[in-house]
Amino acid sequence: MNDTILEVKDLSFRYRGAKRKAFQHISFDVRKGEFFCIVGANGSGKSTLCNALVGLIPFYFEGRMKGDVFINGKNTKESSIAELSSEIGLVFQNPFNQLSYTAGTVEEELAYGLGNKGIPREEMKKRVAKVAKMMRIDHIINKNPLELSGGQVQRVAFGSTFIMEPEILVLDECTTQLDPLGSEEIFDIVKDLNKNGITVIMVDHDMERVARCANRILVLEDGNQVAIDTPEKIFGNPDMVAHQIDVPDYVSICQELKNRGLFKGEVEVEEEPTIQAVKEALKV
Amino acid sequence: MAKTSNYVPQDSPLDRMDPRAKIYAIFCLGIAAIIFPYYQFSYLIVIGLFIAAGIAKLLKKFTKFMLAFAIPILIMLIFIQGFYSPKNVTIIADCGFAKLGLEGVEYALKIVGSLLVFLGSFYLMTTTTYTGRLVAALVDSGMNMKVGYLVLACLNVVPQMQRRMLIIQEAQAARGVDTQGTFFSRLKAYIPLLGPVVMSSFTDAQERGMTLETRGFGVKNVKPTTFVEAKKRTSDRVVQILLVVFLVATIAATVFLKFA
Amino acid sequence: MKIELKELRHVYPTGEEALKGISTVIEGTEPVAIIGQNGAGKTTLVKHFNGILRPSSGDVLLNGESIKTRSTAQWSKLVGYVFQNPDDQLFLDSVKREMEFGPRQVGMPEDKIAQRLKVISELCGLQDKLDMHPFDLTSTEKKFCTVASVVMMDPEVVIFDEPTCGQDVRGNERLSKIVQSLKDAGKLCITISHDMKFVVNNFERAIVLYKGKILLDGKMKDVFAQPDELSKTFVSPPPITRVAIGAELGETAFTIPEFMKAFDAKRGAAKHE
Amino acid sequence: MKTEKVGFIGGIKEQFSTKSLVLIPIAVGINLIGGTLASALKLPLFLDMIGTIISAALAGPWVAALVGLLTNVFLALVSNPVYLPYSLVSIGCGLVTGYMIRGGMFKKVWGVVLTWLACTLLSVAISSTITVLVFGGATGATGTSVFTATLIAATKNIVKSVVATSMIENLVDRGIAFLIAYILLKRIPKRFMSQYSVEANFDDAEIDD
Repeated sequence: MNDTILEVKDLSFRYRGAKRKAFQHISFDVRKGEFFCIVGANGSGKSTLCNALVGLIPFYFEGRMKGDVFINGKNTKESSIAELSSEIGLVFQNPFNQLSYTAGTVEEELAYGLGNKGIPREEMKKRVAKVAKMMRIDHIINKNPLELSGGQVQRVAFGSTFIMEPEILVLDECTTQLDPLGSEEIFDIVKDLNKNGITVIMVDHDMERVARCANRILVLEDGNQVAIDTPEKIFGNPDMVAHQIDVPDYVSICQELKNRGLFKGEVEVEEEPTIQAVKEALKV
Repeated sequence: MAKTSNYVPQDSPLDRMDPRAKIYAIFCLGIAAIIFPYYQFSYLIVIGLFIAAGIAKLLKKFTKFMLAFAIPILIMLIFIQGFYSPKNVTIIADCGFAKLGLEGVEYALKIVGSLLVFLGSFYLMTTTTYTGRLVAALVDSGMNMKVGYLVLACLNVVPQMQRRMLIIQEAQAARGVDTQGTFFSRLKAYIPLLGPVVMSSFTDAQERGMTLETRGFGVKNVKPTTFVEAKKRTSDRVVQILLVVFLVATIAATVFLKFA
Repeated sequence: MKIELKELRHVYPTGEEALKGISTVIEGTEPVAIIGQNGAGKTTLVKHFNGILRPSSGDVLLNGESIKTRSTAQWSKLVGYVFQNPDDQLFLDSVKREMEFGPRQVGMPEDKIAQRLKVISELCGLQDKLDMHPFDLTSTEKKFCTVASVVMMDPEVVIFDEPTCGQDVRGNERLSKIVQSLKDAGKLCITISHDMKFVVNNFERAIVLYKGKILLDGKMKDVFAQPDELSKTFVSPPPITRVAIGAELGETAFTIPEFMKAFDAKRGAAKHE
Repeated sequence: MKTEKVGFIGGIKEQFSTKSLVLIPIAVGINLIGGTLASALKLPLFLDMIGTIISAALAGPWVAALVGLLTNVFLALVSNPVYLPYSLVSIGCGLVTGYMIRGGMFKKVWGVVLTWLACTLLSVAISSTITVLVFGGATGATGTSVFTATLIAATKNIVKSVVATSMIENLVDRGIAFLIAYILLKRIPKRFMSQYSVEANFDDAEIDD
């Protein structure tokens, strides 16, 4: 569990023409199978960092990059986005911008990336069937992706990314545009994938969710790395509010209980333990 | 919602035919119609197209399309060329304001005939061919995936943008943009309505580029494969050969008629 | 301001009946949140408040006048609508122009525009960004640019469609401030939202829709005291409320002080036993 | 990432990066939406080359030419095959606009006017040739064709009438299209432009601390 799969070393980036850097001096590593979250206010550089992890920086966006990203010990600079796609995959916010716009059906959409890589049709069909089942879209496999709901399209986008068989998934606010039900469906899938050993790096605004899922959290503010630690440590630290981090209600409740001497140990970050803690406190 | 193509899925021999054979048909039949000196010939081909439409179970749709195109243009051209063509020598009717000439009418019929062959066969191809399959066939024949992307993406992006346009119309109406009124007030509404489409398209373009890159778009030195199958059957090859033979025969007949 | 809904029905051209007879009155300045699952008819409903959609039957009366009498552009003076996606609205090259556009469309005098520009840009946190291109703003600022451009028109009603979508902490705080100050200025705020945390803390009345009909309608506290009814339309109370229910505090708590008050009360009662 | 001097063909190839390529369907979309919008607003105009002009400014003449071609192919596929021969007009306009913008014409208003006139003349020349040679003077019973027919009845000259009709039609329509495209282009955010511009006029200095 402790082998590093991704390593970021003193990474900085400035877009061409931009006055200030999108982020600077970022260093962290992610372990194999970890659920790693990145949080921070809008404009703090989270999305740009995600782009740098998957190789879109420096290969797609124009600008200046300093520092390195290693995936399985290989420097991304010496690779290409297409090669990286079978090691690290990205899913971002707008589902409809993650379609290739070349497919008349969901299965063609899923297969598109494989086609570009010249994977034989037999293999393609096998992988499409497998991924469709995993993403729970096997019932809409013959539908036109453009006629699906946002939640369904996002699952198709997940499938198209995952079909390249990456070991790491980078999720950049991938449920922001979905309704609660659609988001839940996506997160069920993400949790399953993570259980099966896929490393997940996630950016999200819902701190309850981040607290629940994350093994570790990286906090960004104005492009700077502020902290990197477990959810309990991050949210249990009162200074975090100053870094524009929303604290989950569970944590606030625990802290109030702590103030009254009714709760000991680290803060809780999930619903059930919090309820238990409150019940315990009622008895004291 | 806007339609993205004319394609009507049907179980018919024309639907099963390889798209490349249909492209051969458009060119062979079209060129034959143009070069053969007698206009009647092109109408024979048109009759052939009607039979093909019947086989494809699209006769009603095809007839409607052909008549909607043929009648107005025939009237216009007979008027323009029949009355005013400089080639007119033989007068077949005198309508008072102008004289109707045989050469002009024949020229009009010839143009309309050739156009009908081209348009009719093109229309039949688009109504019987799934665009994804057409592109797959062309990629199989060595066409660049990027070209395939462009054709398919245009067909898919446009309806998406049209839907977007409707939302923008609502959003701008809620800001007081009126789409009624005088010519100038309507023209003034044009930019608030088109502007958001254009501006947000750039963000979309950037993100879609990201998507393509992470899907291995434009990888070099790899022969791409397609999910949709594109294999020529023996019957498709036979059809192609027959079409070429037909064109060669027409050329031969034309040469013979000219010099004999 | 008074919005009356009279047996409002809406059937889309596809034949889908999105609203199946909605009758209620929204009056005064009490902020109203419209909640419910996707497809419950929330957006369809609020799009009737400024005439983007027209009733298939029934009617909507704005201050007694039927919605059918004017076009959306004409209603825009009275009812502002902030769309969910800023990109559907923005097209000018500076925040300032964007903010001046709406008021000019409805013929607001220039001195009033200038005066409002100052106040509203401050309220929306854009006072230092007036010359920036809206597309160079962060997503939070961009959203506030659309809010500002609608509020600038000084409408009596402001409708927010999923205002917290993609927002960060500061954004949410600012939204609360805007809702509060609109209320203080005698305006009526209506929102559609999935974000229950935001809804319970800033809105006083909730209308819960379920399959095109009103499921619950009333004070926020009363509505969230019925979690079983709410779950029908897949609305789950905010975490703090869920913990209060889970720990059987016997109160519908929306904030930490409320929660602790209920906690102390319960604990006190337990001690007395 | 540095652009080196390359030959003519290489220069054309360079215009077709993934970034430009994804712009093409969107520019085609803008062309078509511009047209639909004009008819929705009941404006007696086509306004169907705004996307071509914008793509010419962003990604160069050959991308714009392709946008023009694909716009007509799209129309031919979904609406009426008559549009196909006229793709030559769209290609020509894309190239002329693109090269004139490359020559710095969009920096001044008179340059825009010049580009508009050049584009109009080219459109008239190509489209009249197609109308006369391919279609014999009319493409159907559209308003334009009826107008042409009326002119022919008056002047008894097919070519002159077709050219005159095309001239009137194109002059006004392209004029408004150029005006709108120019206004929109000026509003495109820098952040976006900086990702496209081939020229190195953006501050590209090394990151320093």
